[in-house]
Amino acid sequence: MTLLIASWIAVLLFGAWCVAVLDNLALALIERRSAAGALTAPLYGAAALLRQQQNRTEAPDLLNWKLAPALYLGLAAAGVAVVPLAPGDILADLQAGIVLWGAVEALTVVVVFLHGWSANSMLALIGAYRYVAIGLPVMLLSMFVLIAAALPAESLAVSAIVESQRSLWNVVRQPLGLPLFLLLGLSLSFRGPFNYADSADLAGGTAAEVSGASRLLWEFARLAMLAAVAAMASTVFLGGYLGPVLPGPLWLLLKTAALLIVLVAASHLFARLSPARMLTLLWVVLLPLAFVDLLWAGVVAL
Amino acid sequence: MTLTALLLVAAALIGIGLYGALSQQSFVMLMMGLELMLNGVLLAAVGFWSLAAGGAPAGQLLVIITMAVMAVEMAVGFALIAAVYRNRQADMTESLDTMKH
Amino acid sequence: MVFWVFSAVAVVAGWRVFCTDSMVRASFLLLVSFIAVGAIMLLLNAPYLGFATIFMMGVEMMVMALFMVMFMMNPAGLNPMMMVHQHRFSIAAGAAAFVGLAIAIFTTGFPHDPVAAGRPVIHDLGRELLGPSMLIFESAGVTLLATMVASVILSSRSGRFGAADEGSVPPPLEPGGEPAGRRPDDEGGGHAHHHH
Amino acid sequence: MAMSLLGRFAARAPVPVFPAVGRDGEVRLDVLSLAPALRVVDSPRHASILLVSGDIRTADRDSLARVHDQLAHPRATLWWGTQPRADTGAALTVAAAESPETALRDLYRRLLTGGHTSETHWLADEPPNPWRGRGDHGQGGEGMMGGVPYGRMMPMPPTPDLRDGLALDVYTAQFGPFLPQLPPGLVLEITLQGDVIQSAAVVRPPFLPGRDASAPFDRVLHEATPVAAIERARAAHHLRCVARLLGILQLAPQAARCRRTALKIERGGSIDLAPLRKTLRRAGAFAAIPAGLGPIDAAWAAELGGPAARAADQARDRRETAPAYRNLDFRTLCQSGGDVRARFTQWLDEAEQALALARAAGDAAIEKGAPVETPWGHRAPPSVYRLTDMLPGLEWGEALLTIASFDAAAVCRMAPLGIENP
Repeated sequence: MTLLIASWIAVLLFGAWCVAVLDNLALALIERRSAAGALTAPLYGAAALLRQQQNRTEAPDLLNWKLAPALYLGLAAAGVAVVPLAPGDILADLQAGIVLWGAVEALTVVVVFLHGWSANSMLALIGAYRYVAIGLPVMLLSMFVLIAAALPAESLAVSAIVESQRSLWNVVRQPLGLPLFLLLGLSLSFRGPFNYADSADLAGGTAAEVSGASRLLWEFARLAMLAAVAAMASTVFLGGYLGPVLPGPLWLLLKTAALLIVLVAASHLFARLSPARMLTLLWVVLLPLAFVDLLWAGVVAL
Repeated sequence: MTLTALLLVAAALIGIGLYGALSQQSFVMLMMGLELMLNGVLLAAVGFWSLAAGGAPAGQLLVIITMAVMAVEMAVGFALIAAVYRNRQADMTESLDTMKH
Repeated sequence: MVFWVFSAVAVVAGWRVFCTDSMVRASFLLLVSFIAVGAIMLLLNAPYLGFATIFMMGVEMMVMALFMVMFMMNPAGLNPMMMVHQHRFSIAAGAAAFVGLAIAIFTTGFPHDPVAAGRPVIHDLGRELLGPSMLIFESAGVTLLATMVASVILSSRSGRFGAADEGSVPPPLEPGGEPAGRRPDDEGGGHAHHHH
Repeated sequence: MAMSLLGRFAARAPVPVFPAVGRDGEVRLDVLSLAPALRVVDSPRHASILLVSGDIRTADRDSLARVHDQLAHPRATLWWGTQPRADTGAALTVAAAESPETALRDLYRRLLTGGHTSETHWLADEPPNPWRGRGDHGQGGEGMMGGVPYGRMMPMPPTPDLRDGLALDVYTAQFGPFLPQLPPGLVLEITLQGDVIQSAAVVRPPFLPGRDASAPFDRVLHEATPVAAIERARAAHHLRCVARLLGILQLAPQAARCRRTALKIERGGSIDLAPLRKTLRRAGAFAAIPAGLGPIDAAWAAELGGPAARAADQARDRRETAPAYRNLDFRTLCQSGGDVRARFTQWLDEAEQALALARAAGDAAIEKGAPVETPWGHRAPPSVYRLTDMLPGLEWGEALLTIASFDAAAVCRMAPLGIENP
């Protein structure tokens, strides 16, 4: 149990560091400059934020403002807790693990909204509203995808979903599932084409008014959330710890890393649509695709 | 945790919810009162199912149906609020003092 | 002990919903109440229902907060918000409901038959939903569909008998006073206004 | 001990700099932003050092002080090529011609390790507008509908219907002059409904193209200038404009690449723009700009001139008749749309063409005093077409895209200080 908790914390810290390093590498690659110092940059950046004082805006909702980053990190941690590292090695072996993920997604929308709303600042508030508009339909489609993944396992437990992939991975069984779930990953940590909360046109959006340790916690939670999504996606669609020769946790690590590379690349390679057009795309194209995925999974399961 | 204690908590939620639903002037706040009452109902139903009915599956079904009712209440409620707001530019119950506009 | 903590959170948060000045805080306090009830459900061996409550109410309260801010006139909580009518009657009704229910609870003998540990409750629920109670479950589904259609029709601007905001009159500043605010009828005139 | 260790660690991070761009300060900041030891941030809250680049107008001094006071401690200010504020005591300055990179690094290190004390507030720490009236928070209201908080009655103020008849509460605020997403110097008072712009008015106009950007073109006034130098300057200017637009589309690394390319072009490097274009097309930069956003018609285009006019199918270019271009097979490039996407494409097309011309020109030169096509349109007089007329009804991001799709001269002419919405 102690080992599990230790590995759980390690996954969050190490996962966030990995994402930060991958980000630096991707930026250097796209900008065509040298990527020197990419490994240590996240640590120095964190130290710089820790040395910065926290600030206050005029009449913020201080409780919610300070609480939101911690809650966001807590949600990422809850998401990681249901991922099995090896057969039987799972921090929270819940019968309804997949539904817990649904709750994590729903509460993420709430927490990000609170973060932007409570700063009592114009651009942060716009970011909060935008994120709700985009975050809710994305969450909806991810629910369909997750239910589809639970169908062949005939269980809502994550460990059962992994075991159901012994013969065939879900990514083959339900080819639409993984890409749709990865979109959720971009949306949950609002990156790149799905960055509607902390976007560049809003000068940082919900985080525009935050400095110091609060900002460090917020950015760390964003990175950890992406790592959590990648771990969950590799568990639900790529068979998690399943694999020959190598030990289970190593397989999980490799698959998660591969997905993280895809996610980080996608978050720097694509432009962001205006919110209205993204909403149309979500409701008109992607949500029906999620339906098709669910229908497909149902037919296959029969 | 006894069933009695659980039902008392549920009754408290229902009482507060009833107060809210009766006293609030704003439609949205009024709906919050209704939601809080249904919250109490959910808690009581799960309590009965878990502690007095031996986990009979129909008890869980009741909870699911309650949740569906909550969803319906929310959707229809907000649609009505949008309609009233278009007509009165306010979401106050008092603004609906005539049958026609 | 854990149960009492969650119960206290549920009740206190539910009460604070009607005391706060801010719309957003009100709806998220209600969410806190729901999350506490969801957590109690988890304690009661109902994992699916517990998480489903948390996740459904997360979405619902988020939508509610947005609607509050959209439609209320004082969304940020700067003005003290005590917008109530028949206040004493409501308090009495709420208290009476609680007392009545409490009396009923204390005077009724409930059977003691807890869920057996290790019972596959989620499996049970699935079997029940798509087995004996299929008709009920399906009618709930059809009701939800009908709700979706109805709410779209209700909330859309164009209706069978003309635009929904035809003849719309904004509310007055004081009871019985002149209507204040935007009138859809005389549109266009409002363009020159700037608020500093 | 732990604190100093943390400080030393922190000092190795890229220096977080918030730029306050004044007159003539934009291009050199673009170049500086490429330094790996710096990170130019979008919000003063994220910065430790305020870099004042270029001359600050008298009217902007208060805004500058307000931005300064938003920086979190420890903080410092560096004045780059400008006169520091009179009351700041021993201000740190760097000449315009020098790069402040080492100065910034050094200042940041001293700031973190205690060698430089954090600056205090420039303004009194009080709300910019005094709270009026009564109430717990001094907001002036009581009850649901009572009072006139912030001078406005409680029901929805009269607002034109922009979308679906559900008017939202409006919010009015001033944006600029240091908001990185707007052209430097421009201050707009914008009234928003959610993220939709209800109305906009110019409070302070933006700056004309700065000295750095126009120097190669002004050179023709004094001496014969090689065509290659002119065309390189044009390509660099256009790429910087493209970079600004890409930033709003959430494509920061691609924007940085554009800036890097622009710098290489200015330094005489031979660069093929085709790979950059391909990267942008694959990133969906063209598709992400809504079709038909920010359209201008023929008369409007004719008045603006320059690439904005050519993007609206007005084939006017001084280079067509210029003797220096006669042997270079110059052909005026045009787009048909006249919208943001067309102007974006036009910049890229013209940058590519300019590089081709620079390669083909050899040592051809434009003679002294000959008319030269600048990379922007006419610089004067104020246009009857107003930027503020384009913005109402646009979503915030779309509005920023629209503004960023015009060159500095065009924005300047369309956003004069004057009576808005007569």
